[in-house]
Amino acid sequence: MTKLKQLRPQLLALAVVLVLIGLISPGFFSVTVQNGRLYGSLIDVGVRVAPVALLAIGMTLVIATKGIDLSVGAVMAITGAVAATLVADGHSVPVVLAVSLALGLVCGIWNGVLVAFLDIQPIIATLILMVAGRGIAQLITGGVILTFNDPAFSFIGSGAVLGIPMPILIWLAMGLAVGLLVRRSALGLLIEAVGINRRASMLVGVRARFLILATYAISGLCAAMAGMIVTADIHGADANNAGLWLELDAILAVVIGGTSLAGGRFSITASLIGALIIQALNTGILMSGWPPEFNLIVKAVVIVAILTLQSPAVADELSVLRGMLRRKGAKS
Amino acid sequence: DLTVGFSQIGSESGWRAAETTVTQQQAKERGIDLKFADAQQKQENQIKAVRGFIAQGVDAILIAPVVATGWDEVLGEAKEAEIPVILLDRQIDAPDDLYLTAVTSDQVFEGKVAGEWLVKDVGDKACKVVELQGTTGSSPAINRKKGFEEAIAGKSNITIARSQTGDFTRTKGKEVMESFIKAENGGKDICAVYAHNDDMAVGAIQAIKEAGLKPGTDIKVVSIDAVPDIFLAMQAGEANATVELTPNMAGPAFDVLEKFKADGTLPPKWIQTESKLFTQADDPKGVYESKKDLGY
Amino acid sequence: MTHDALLSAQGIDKSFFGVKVLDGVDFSLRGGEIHALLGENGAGKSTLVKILTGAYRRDAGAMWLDGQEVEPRSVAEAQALGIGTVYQEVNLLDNLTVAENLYLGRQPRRMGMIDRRRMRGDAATLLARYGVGADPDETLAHYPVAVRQIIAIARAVDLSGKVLFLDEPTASLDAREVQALFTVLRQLRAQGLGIVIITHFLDQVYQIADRVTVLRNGRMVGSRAIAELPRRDLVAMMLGRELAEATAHRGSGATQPDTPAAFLFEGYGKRGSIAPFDLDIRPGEVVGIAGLLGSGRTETARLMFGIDRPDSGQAAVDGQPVTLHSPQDAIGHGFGMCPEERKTDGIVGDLSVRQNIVLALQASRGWARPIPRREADALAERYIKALDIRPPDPNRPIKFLSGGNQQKAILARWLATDPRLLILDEPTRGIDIGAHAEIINLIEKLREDGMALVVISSEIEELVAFSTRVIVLSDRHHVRELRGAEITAEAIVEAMAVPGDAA
Amino acid sequence: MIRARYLPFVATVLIFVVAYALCALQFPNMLSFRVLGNLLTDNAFLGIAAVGMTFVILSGGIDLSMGSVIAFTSVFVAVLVRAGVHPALAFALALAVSTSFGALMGLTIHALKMPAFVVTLAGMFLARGAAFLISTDSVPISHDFLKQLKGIYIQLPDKGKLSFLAILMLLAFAVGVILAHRTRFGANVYALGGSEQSAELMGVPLRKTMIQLYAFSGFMAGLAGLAYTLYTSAGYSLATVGVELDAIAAVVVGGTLLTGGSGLVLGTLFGVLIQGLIQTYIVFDGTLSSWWTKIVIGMLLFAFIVLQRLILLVSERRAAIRASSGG
Ligand SMILES: Nc1ncnc2c1ncn2[C@@H]1O[C@H](COP(=O)(O)OP(=O)(O)OP(=O)(O)O)[C@@H](O)[C@H]1O
Ligand SMILES: Nc1ncnc2c1ncn2[C@@H]1O[C@H](COP(=O)(O)OP(=O)(O)OP(=O)(O)O)[C@@H](O)[C@H]1O
Ligand SMILES: [Mg+2]
Ligand SMILES: [Mg+2]
Repeated sequence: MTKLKQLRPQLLALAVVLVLIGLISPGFFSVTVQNGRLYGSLIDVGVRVAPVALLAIGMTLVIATKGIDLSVGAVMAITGAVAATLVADGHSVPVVLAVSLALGLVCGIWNGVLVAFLDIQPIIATLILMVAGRGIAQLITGGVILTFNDPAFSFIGSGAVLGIPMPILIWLAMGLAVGLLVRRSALGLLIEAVGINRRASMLVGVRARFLILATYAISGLCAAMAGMIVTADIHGADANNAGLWLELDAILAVVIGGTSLAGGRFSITASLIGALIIQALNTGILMSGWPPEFNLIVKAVVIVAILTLQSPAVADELSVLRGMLRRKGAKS
Repeated sequence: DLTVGFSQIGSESGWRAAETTVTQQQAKERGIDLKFADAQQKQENQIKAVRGFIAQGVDAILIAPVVATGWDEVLGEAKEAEIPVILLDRQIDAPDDLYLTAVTSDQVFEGKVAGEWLVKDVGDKACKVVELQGTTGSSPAINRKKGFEEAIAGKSNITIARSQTGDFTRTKGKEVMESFIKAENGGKDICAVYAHNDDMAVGAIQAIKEAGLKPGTDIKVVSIDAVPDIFLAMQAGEANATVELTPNMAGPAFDVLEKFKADGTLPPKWIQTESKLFTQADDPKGVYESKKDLGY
Repeated sequence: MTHDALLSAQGIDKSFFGVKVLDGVDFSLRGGEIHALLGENGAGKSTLVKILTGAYRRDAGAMWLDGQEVEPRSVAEAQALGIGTVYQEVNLLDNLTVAENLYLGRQPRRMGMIDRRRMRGDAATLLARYGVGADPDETLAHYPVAVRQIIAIARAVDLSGKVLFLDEPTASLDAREVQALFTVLRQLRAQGLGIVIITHFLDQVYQIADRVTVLRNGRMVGSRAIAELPRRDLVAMMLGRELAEATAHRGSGATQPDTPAAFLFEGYGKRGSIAPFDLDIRPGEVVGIAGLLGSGRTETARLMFGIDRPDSGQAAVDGQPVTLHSPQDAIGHGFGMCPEERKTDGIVGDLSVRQNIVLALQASRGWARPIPRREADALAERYIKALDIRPPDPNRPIKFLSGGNQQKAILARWLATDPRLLILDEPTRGIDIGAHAEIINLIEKLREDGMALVVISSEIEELVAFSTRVIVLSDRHHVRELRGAEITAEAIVEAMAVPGDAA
Repeated sequence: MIRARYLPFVATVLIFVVAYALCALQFPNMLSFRVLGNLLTDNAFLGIAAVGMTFVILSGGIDLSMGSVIAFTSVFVAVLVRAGVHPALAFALALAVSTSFGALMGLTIHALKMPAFVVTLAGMFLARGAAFLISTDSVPISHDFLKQLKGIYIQLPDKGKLSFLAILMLLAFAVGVILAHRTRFGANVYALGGSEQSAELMGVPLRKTMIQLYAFSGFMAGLAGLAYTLYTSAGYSLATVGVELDAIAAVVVGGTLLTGGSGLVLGTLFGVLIQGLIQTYIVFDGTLSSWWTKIVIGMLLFAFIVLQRLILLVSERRAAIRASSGG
């Protein structure tokens, strides 16, 4: 239950954003079942958040080690391109999944090696793959949108199990899996230790390099999954645009979730809520009917407002204020 | 033998890739040595590339300008170095003595063709249109919107109910269409979708299908570019019309260039490419076959 | 009430997270006096200093400087009022040069531009007073903690026009440097400065201070002239109880040369760091390492623990040759090490005390075998009690503990791994006298339980008290080994003066 | 003897010179004043922005809003000039706006204790959004004043030019160098980068420094925007997307640590030049497809970074050996 309490600011922000959208477009909360599948704007938020949510899972761990992974968007493009190529060549879904995930893993390990073993600064190390990776993806697709027609693979993007769309299930499952992995093992603690004080951690025998490598590898895996979802969703690989600038959204989600960019304590659940807040905002803007020139301004203003309310400085002020009120109440 | 520098915008879409491929093919056919520079969507990179071409002393320069403004200075340098410049697929705001000619379509006209098709198609029935805009601020988005609006102006039965940017991509096209459908009574109120490019239209078609509606019938789909995939959709009856933007801008450009080099023939300042309308009646299958290997 | 003192404060309150750490503290400092502020670890000394120097905001109370009520809101404002401070954890900037550190915020300027040449010159002159030959143009990261400490002091002294606060300035200094510092302090006192010094070394208090103020659990216990306060009473004031101080060599655990050495280093060395040395350690033995600053004690420890790689010699554990190329290697052979620089190499600030205590054990078990919460709680509880870590809250982030209590938690971290060889680099630095005695007892007890210990310390008395052997270093050479009855303070001091290459 | 903290800078310069020599071997045309002049002119706006970015990064922060602010400035100026405002006045207004915008971000970062990354990311959205609101069209400007400015240049041999923009950038670097190394503001910035907490305990006025710092970076972004406006004679709200990443890369390639506190402003100049060199090389080569262009840029970036690390490692090793033989 302490957990829920820690998540309070994020949950509150999500609730506020949802309510605001509800005011702007009243049909927002209606969820129906259509074609045996949940249907409604709220469900759309859950589906559309999948890529950013998946990226945010990996990004949370990377950021916890004091790193950052700018390459996730490009990795999405690469794995999407490879998956589409394989699907178009008629390979079965398990093969496609295995190869794509393996590729994501390789990309993650590449980043991890640069950061952990060559001691290259994370932004730059991952910037390399961010630039080159999209090129690689385009090389694979030849710059065109590689389309395919394979219901089995498309199921990942637009299928549903028990009425719940697959993307929702995937990011929930991945969040749960990674969350359990790091919290039921000692990975979480060790990652936090490395992020807070790498030197001290190494001196107590924590294998900091290995852990850092592992976080980038997980981030690569998550990006691969996101890449496949995006590809399956549009029945094609768009190497030029898949995941473009999504790394910024993922980082933003992590920050809204309260994980410090300076590394250390992290919460995957909070990052996922952060991702939901961003996507709710995006969907809300689309529903609003405002001209697109306003999109960025609205997004910026809401994000600033949320972060302001969450900021430690404001929290301090509020608690002081609350204390004063209480004291006053007691006196009178 | 000619050495020609080609400053391409980038590779943001299938159409762009096709233009690059076609340009390279055309150059090869004519024995032209093509120096290719990709600007990664940035004008400054294009300017750098042009300066680089000038420094290398190429015989001519092709530019597919990312934006209309800001070319005077560098084109002035090219002129000074006596290197002819030909613009591809977009006009620029610069004195026309700075370039030999511009081979482009008319983007406003493209939008207009799409709009006129819709006007004719719906007749007097009331029609609520949703619009998928291109990247906010990009010239095709601005011009194609303008042309479409011109075509439906005065038709009180056709209204644009919603208009959002889909960034020219399939994913965003699909996402935006999903929200349009939810916002417009489950899509029942929408009569047509106008997409600034085919990629967004393809995304929108998927969204329409997933909402349990029939694209092409319940909601008409009209878009621009004529990339191969839209013809597949047309063949399936899921898209209604597209306006062609030919990727072969380099062909006419090389033609006039070769003439100019041979005997100094000055071409007209604007070579307009055709903005041909394709509908389901125009043998989509055949067009698809003819286009699918062009590098889209 | 009159405020004729140089600096006075009244009714200072401060709470962190609802816990009161200062409760109505009054304090007054006269000009031309050296005032010792004493108390146990966690008593609130550092917090009081931070409040009086603008680093923290107080919850209640008021302060006066020269009879004027003042309210410094930042360290910068305090500095402008003539208050200079050295905080407990040396707060200098590793990335700046020595001169830049000394003159940050008050650089000499010529025509609006920083006059770097003059700054360098001034820095060299300033440091010369303390006998430090640091290159003003070299980055601070180059220098060990002791040198940084002196630079921090030099900076604070130089910018304090009226009042100087020194929070445990002597913790990492050796006797020679302490005397140099005291000489400077006496000069400043003569000039009418008010000086507040915090230290856990009572000898130093009696040597330098004119008056003491004692804090206990955030309250002021009293303020006395040192002349009328016998040592025993002072200790009682601080602890609220009597303490039997023991410093004489107990002669315990005479070396047992017949048992084979469990840990053996032969010709072990690294160029540019420490000359090759031989060292053998048996279970049930405390090997003390003595030496002046920069004599290579920390380097010896780093090499033994695998932080640095040796370029000569070999190591053996239980007669088997081993490679120690990383801390993991060393830990795998049952080593443990408490580093000297607590803040950068020791604590993991944002983690809780419990997590800090189990960290080494967890690392050695590997990530796949997490320590169950129950076991972690038990460990934390045990060591918090055994070492009297205060406040006894395992969930508090360790960065919010006082310096001495952090040191204890790090010690606990290694004890939890049950090591066979424990290397302690300055384990009693910053620890109050009560805890100091406890740690010495603990070392004693660990030795009796059969652990092998290597203890580096600048406190010669303490080395004499617990060592079975003492290795003396000089100029990065192991110059002398003292055993049994040879271990006396005089013998150690004498050996430290031997030039290194004479060995 | 070179001090350890200058090594990254020296390594960068070394790499640049060697790389330029290699390029010139392959394409003799590249060894001309014309190409050199172009290198400076074409990267002027990036260089100016990178000066601001260097300070921000030296302080341990980051400014992601730069690309958007550049675009905003260019649109703002273009629209004002179109409306008949004298360019000089428009320039001054634009600089005032961008500087205040930066100051506001600095204040936010300090007062709300929020990470610079997020605040400036929001700033990036805001500035770009504001540019859209002013005009989505690209707005050309022409004015005699601008022509006069562009008319200022120093003629170099073989048709090379040290253009006004190049001069402006070199001036910006000169100012940056002086500010960083000869003023208290610069010292405070380095101090922040070392440790904000320690800096505060040493009496660095955090709030003031933070505001000045981001105001300066906003000013430089504005100036870069003006340079961009001059460069293209237009304002365009979609321009310079992602330029902040180029600037960051230039700063880091120039030997500055992203964690703050260590690096030289002059290093950034070479970081910018190295990036320009990569692009020039690719244009001269002229055979790379769109995707190979990206891959090659990535690979060259990788090569530079690894080379830099190797040089540092080797020289550290050498220093250690020298120390041991000397002592
Ligand atoms: N920033 C902080 N947040 C929360 N608690 C704090 C903070 N700083 C200090 N404390 C708590 O305040 C109490 C007093 O700490 P302080 O550092 O003043 O002790 P001290 O007397 O200097 O001890 P030592 O001799 O160990 O340095 C301790 O219980 C400590 O845990
Ligand atoms: N007074 C001094 N002036 C300049 N440099 C010093 C001084 N004292 C030590 N050094 C430097 O410190 C380094 C070694 O310090 P180190 O901390 O390893 O020694 P130590 O014997 O462990 O001392 P301690 O741990 O007590 O600080 C060497 O680089 C030496 O040049
Ligand atoms: Mg203290
Ligand atoms: Mg030491």
